[in-house]
Amino acid sequence: MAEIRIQGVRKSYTKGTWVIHGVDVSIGDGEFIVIVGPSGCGKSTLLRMIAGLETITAGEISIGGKIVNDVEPKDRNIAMVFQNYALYPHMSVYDNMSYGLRIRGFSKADIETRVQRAAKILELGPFLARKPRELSGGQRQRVAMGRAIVREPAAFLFDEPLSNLDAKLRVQMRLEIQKLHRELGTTSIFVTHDQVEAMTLANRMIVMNAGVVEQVGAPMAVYDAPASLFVAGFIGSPAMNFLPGSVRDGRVDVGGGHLIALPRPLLEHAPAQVTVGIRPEHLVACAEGDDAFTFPVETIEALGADSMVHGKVGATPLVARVEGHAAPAIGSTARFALMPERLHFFDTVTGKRLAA
Amino acid sequence: MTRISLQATLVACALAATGAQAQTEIQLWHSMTGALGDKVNDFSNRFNQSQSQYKVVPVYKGSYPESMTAAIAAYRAGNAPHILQVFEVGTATMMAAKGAVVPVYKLMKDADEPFDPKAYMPAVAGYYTDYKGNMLSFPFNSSTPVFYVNKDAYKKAGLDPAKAPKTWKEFAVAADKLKSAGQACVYTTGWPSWVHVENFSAWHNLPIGTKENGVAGMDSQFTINSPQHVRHITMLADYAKKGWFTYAGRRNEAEAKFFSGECAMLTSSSAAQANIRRNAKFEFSVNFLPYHDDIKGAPQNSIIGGASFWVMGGKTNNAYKGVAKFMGFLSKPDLQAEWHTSTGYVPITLAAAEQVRKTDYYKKNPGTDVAIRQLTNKAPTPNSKGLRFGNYVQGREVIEEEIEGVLAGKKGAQQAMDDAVRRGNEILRKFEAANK
Amino acid sequence: MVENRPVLVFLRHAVLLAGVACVAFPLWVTFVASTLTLEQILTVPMPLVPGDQFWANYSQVLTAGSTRGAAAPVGQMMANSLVMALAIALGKIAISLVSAFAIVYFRFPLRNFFFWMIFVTLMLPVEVRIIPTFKVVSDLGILNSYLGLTLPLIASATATFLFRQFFMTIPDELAEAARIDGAGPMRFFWDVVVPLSKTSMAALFVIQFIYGWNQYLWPLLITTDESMYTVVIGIKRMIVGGDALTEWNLVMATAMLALLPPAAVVILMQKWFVKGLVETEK
Amino acid sequence: MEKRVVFRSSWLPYLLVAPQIAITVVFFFWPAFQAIHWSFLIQDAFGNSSQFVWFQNFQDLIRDEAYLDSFKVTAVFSTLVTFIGLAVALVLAVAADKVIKGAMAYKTLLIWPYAVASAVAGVLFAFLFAPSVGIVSFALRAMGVDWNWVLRGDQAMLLVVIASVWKQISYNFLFFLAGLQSIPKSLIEAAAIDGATPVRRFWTIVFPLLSPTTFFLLVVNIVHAFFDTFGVIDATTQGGPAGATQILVYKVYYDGVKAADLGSSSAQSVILMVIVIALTVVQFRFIERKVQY
Repeated sequence: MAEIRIQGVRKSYTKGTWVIHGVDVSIGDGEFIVIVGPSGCGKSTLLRMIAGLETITAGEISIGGKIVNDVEPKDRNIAMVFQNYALYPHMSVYDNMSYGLRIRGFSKADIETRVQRAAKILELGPFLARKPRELSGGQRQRVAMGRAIVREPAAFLFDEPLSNLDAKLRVQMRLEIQKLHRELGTTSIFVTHDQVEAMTLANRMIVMNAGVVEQVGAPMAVYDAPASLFVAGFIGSPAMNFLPGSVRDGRVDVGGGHLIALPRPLLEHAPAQVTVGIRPEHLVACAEGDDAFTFPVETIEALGADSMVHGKVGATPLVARVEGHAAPAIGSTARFALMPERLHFFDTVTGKRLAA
Repeated sequence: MTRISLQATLVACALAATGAQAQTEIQLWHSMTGALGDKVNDFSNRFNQSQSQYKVVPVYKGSYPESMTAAIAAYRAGNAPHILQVFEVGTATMMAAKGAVVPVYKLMKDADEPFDPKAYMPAVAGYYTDYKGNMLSFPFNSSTPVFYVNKDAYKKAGLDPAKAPKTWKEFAVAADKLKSAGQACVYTTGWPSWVHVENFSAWHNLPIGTKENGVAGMDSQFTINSPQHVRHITMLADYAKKGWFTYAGRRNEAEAKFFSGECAMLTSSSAAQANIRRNAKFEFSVNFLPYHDDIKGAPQNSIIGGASFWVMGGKTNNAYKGVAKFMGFLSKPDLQAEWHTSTGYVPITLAAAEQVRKTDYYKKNPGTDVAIRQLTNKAPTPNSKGLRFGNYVQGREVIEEEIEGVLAGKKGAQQAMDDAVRRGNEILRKFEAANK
Repeated sequence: MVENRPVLVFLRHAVLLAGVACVAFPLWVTFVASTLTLEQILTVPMPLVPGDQFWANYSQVLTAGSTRGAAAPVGQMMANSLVMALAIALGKIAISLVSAFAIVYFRFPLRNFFFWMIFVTLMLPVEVRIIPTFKVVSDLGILNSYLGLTLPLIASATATFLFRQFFMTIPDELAEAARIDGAGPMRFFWDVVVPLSKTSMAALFVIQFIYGWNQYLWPLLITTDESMYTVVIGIKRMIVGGDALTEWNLVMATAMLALLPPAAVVILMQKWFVKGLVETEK
Repeated sequence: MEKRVVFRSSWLPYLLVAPQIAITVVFFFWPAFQAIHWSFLIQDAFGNSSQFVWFQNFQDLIRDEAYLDSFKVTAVFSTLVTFIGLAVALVLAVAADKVIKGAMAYKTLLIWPYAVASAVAGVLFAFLFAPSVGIVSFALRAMGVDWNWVLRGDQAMLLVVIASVWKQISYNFLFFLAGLQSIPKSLIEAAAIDGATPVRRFWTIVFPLLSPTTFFLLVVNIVHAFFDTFGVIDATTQGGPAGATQILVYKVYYDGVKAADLGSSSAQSVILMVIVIALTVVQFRFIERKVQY
C-alpha cells in the first residue's frame, strides 16, 4: 500500500516536443485513480512512467515515499495489467501467475498459497492448468489480474484492461474490479479512454488531453463542474451541447433567436465570446407557452428508456434527452426549459470554465 | 579412405602413440581409381615392407584436377603432400612453381640415389625433362592414344578385319563402307585435343607451339592453326557431317560407345585397353593412329598422356631421402614390367620394356605393345618429344571448345583454330606474366 | 469454387497427375537403376521395373562404396552429411536467434551498423566469394574438418531476419510484463522468447537442414580427404571415374540414399517446411 | 518498425551479436575484400609470386569473348529456367488450388524435389540423358531426334534447364498455391456473377492479384538460376560443350579452382557481387513497396 506522488513530470521522445507537459498529482494510499482521456493524450505514457517502462524526462515520481525515477520496474513494487493481457502464451495459468514470484525466489509453498488465494478471489481455480489460448477473453483478463494480485504489490497499474472485451463482459469486469478493490484496498491507477469506466470506477479521476491534465477530481464533481470545454465534452454521454455565442447586455446570443442570461457572478468579467454548455439530460421538455428554448426536430433516436431529440439552434446541432415515449414528432418544434443552475459557461477562446 | 591407407594411418598412429621409433611418413596423393588405385597401394606396401625407415601413405584425392587443386591449396596452407601425382597438362604449372617443387634429378642427386635419365624411355622422359635435359618429375603412368577397331563390325561391313586403316584416306574408305552397312556410329574419339591436336601434331612432326612446344621457353606461341591442322579439323567436321564421326565428349566417354558396339572405331588412350577387353563382346584390334600420308615425315612418334609424380618443396631432408628411395624402387624393371602388363600403361624404363618384350606377353595379348611401338616409332624431334604450355588445363579446354564449335557447325575450322591460337596465347602470356 | 463442371475437374486432375508423373519419373528411374546390375543398365534401353540387386547394391555402397570411383563407403558420407546438416541448421538457429534478439530488444551504438552488416551478407552467396573464402578457411587450418564444412555457412541473414520479423510480432507488453515480473533480458529470452520461437525454429530447421545436406560447391572445395566427403559430393566423385566406367547402379543407389533423408524431412515435416519456406522468404 | 520495449545493457547486446558478426566478418567480409584485392593481382597457382596489375584482369575479361558468352549463356539460362519454371508451376498450382479431393497428396508428391540437392538432380538427369545408356536419350533417338548434348550446345542447355526447372518447380508451386489461396473467394465469385468465364477470371482477376507473388518468384528464380544451379551444371555438362552452358558462377569456379587463375576468377567474383547487389536492391525495393501497400 502506498501513496504515489507525481511532481512536474514531463516526457519527450524527441527534443523539444513534449508528449506530457508537466503533471502534478498525488495519489493517496488505497485510492482508485482513473486516468481518462482520448487516445494519444499521454495517459498510457504517464502510467508507463509510473511503472518504469518509460524513462522520465523531467520531474519526479515517488512510490511509498521513495523516488523511483531510476528504479527498475521490478523493484518498484507495482503490478501491471495490460490491455492485451500480455499473458505468456506458452505457460499455463498457474505458471503465468507465479512467474514473477518464481523469479523473485519465493518458496514453492508460498507461491502455491498465493496463487491459490488469488485464484479463489478471481474464481480461476478450474483453469490453473490451462494455457491462455484455451480461455475466454474475460478469463484471460482475470488471469492478468491474478498475476498482479499474487505479487501483493504496493500499487496496481491498469492499462486499458477492459477495452479488448465485448460490451457485456466489460460491464461485468468493471464490477469485479470494483469489488476487488474494495476487498484488497490496494492503490490502483487505471487508464482508460472510456468515460463510463472512469465515472464508475474512480475515487478520483484525472482527465488528460494532449499531454496536459485538464482536471482532477471525484467523478461527480467533474461531471457537475467540468473545468474546460474539453472535459465537459468528454465526460457525459451523449456529450454536452455547446452553444457558442457572443455576450451582449449580460446575455449570450447563441443564435436562432435564443439569448441565455449569464449568472450574476459572471457578469462583470465575462469575455466577449462565451460558449454555453447544456447537457442533453438537462433540457427538460415543457409545454407550449412557457418561456422555452425551441428548435425544430430533425431526427429522433429511440433508445428505449430514453429518446434523443436532435435539432439545430442556428447552425449548432443540439441533442436533448427525453423520456422514451415523450419524443416529439419529427418536423415539429421541440420546446425545452433551461435550468439556470445546470448551465455551464466557458470562455470560447481559452476553453476554460468561467467561474465566479 | 581406402582400407589399406586407413590401416596405414592406424599403424602410423599406433606407432606415434607408443612412441616407438617412428618411421618417416611420406604422403602420396594420387588420382588412381579402382584396380589402378589398388596397384598404387600394393606398390607402396611393398616399398614399406622392403625397408623400415620410411612409410609411404598413398591417398586418393579425387580426379587429376581435383587432386592438383587440393595440393595447391594445401601448399598454400602449408601442408602439401611429399609426392603429388599431376596429369600431363599440369606439367608446366608445376615446373614454373619454383620453390613449390623439388626437381627429381636434384632430389636423387642430393639423396645419392642412383639415377640415370637415359634409362627412361625418351618419349616418356622427354615430356618431363627441362631444356637442359634434367628430369623434373618422375613419370609414373603414361599412355598414348591408339586406334581401336571393331573387327566384327568390319566383317559385317565386308571389310578385312585384319587390315585396319593406316591412313586417313584408308579410314575414309572403311568409314564409308561401315556407314553403308548400317553402323549406327562409325568412329568416335576420347580426349579430342590430346588425340586430334597434340598427338596429331607430334605424329605428323608438326609443332604445336613455338619454342619446341614450349619446352624451350615460356614465351611460346601456339601454332595449331597451320594449314595441316586446319585441314585435319575440317576433315573431322566433314566426317561428322557425313555421319562417320560421332563426338562423345572431352574425356573418355567415347570408350563406352566403342565397347558397347555402338561405334566401330575409336581413338583413345592405350590405357583403356583393359576396360575395353573386359566389356567388349566382340573382337577388336589395337592399331597405330591413322596419319595423312601426304604430310612429310608422318608418321613420326606419338606423345604421352597420363601423369607423373612431383616432389613438393618444404619437407625435411630425411623425408626427401625416403622419397628418392621410393622413386628408385618404382623404377625397378620388375615393378615397371608388372605395372605395364597389369594396367596397360607403358613401361617408363627401357629395361622394363625390354624385359616384357622378352616374354611372350605381347604374343598372348596382341595390341598391348602398340603404344610403346608408336611412342618409339622414330626418335623424338622437338615437335614430338612433348609439350609444355602454361595453364594448359585452360589451354586445352579452349582448344576443345573451338573444336566443338567446328563440329557443331558454328564456325569454320580456320576461324576456330585461329581463335584457339589467339585465346591460347592469351593464356600463355598471362601465365608468363604470373610466373616472371 | 464457383462452378464444378466435371470436365474441369477431370482436366485439373489430369494436369496434376501429369505433373506428378514428370516430377517422379527421374526418381523412379533412379530407384529402378539402383536395383539392377550394371550390365542390365548398359543394355539400352534399361528395364523400367525394379530388379533384384537392391540389397547387393545398397549394402555395397553403404559399406564399401564404388569399386571403381572414389572408394569411400557411403555410410560414412551419410554420417558426414548428417553432421554437416545438423550443425548448420542448429548453428544457424542459435546464432541468428541471439543476434536477432539483440537487434530487436536492445538499443545500442552500432546497432544499425551490425544490422546492415548482416543484411549485406544476403547479397553475397557463397558461390560469389568462393575462392577467397576457401583461402580464409585454409589459412585457419580447418580444411577437411567439420568446422570448415559448417562455420562459413552458419552465418545467415535469412535466419536472422526471420527471427527479427517474428520478434516484432511478439507483443511489447509481454516484455513489459516480464520486466515488471522481474525478468532480466536473458531470463526473458530463455523463458519467453525461446519457447515462443519454437515453431519458427522448427520451420527454419527444416529449411536449413535441407540447405546443409545439399551443399555441394563448398564441401567439394574444402574436403579432399575421403573420410570427410559428404554424400552429395561422393556421388559426383563416383561419376568422374577416370579411366573406369561409371557404375551407374551404385551411383543411383547412392543418389537414392542422398536424396532420401532431406526428402523425408520435407514430407514428414511438411507443415514446418511450407511455413519455413514462406517465412524465410518474406 | 521498432520495439517499444528495450532492455538496457552496455555489454550484453554486443555479446549476443558477437558470434554472428564474427562469422560474418571472417567468412563474408574478409573474403569479399580479399576478392577485390586479388582482382587487381596476377598470381601464379602456388601463390609464390604476384604482381599488382590495376584493372588488367577486368580489361582482359571485357575483351574475352568466352566471358561475354558466359554472360549471354547466363541470361538465356536464367530466363528459360525462370519462365518455364514459373509457367509450369503456375499451371500446377491453379489446378491444385481448385482440387478438393487429394489436394494434400498432390502437394506432397509435388514438393519433394525441393529436397534434392542440385548436384544430385544433375546426376539423375545426367543419367536419364546419358548419351549412350540414358533412357531418355534412347527414347529421343528412337523418335528420330539427333540427341547429342556433349556436342550440341542447345541440347546441353535444354538439359540443364530441364534439370534446374525440375528442381525449382516445387518451390514455385508452393508459393503460387499460397498466393492463390490468399485471394478472397468473394472476388472470384463476384466475377463469376458478373459473367466472366474461368479463363477470363484467371487473367483479369487471379493473375493480377498474384503479381506480388509472381514478382517475388521472378527474383528468387533468377537468383536460383544464377547460383543454385552450379551443382546441376557441374554434374552434367560442366559448362560445355564449347561453353554453351558455362554460366558466370561456373566460370568463376572453373577459372579459380581448376585453371588456378585467381586474378581473373576474383575479378569475375567482383563483377558477380555487383550484379547480386543490384538484384538485391531490386528485390529490397520491391519488398519496401509491398510493405507500404
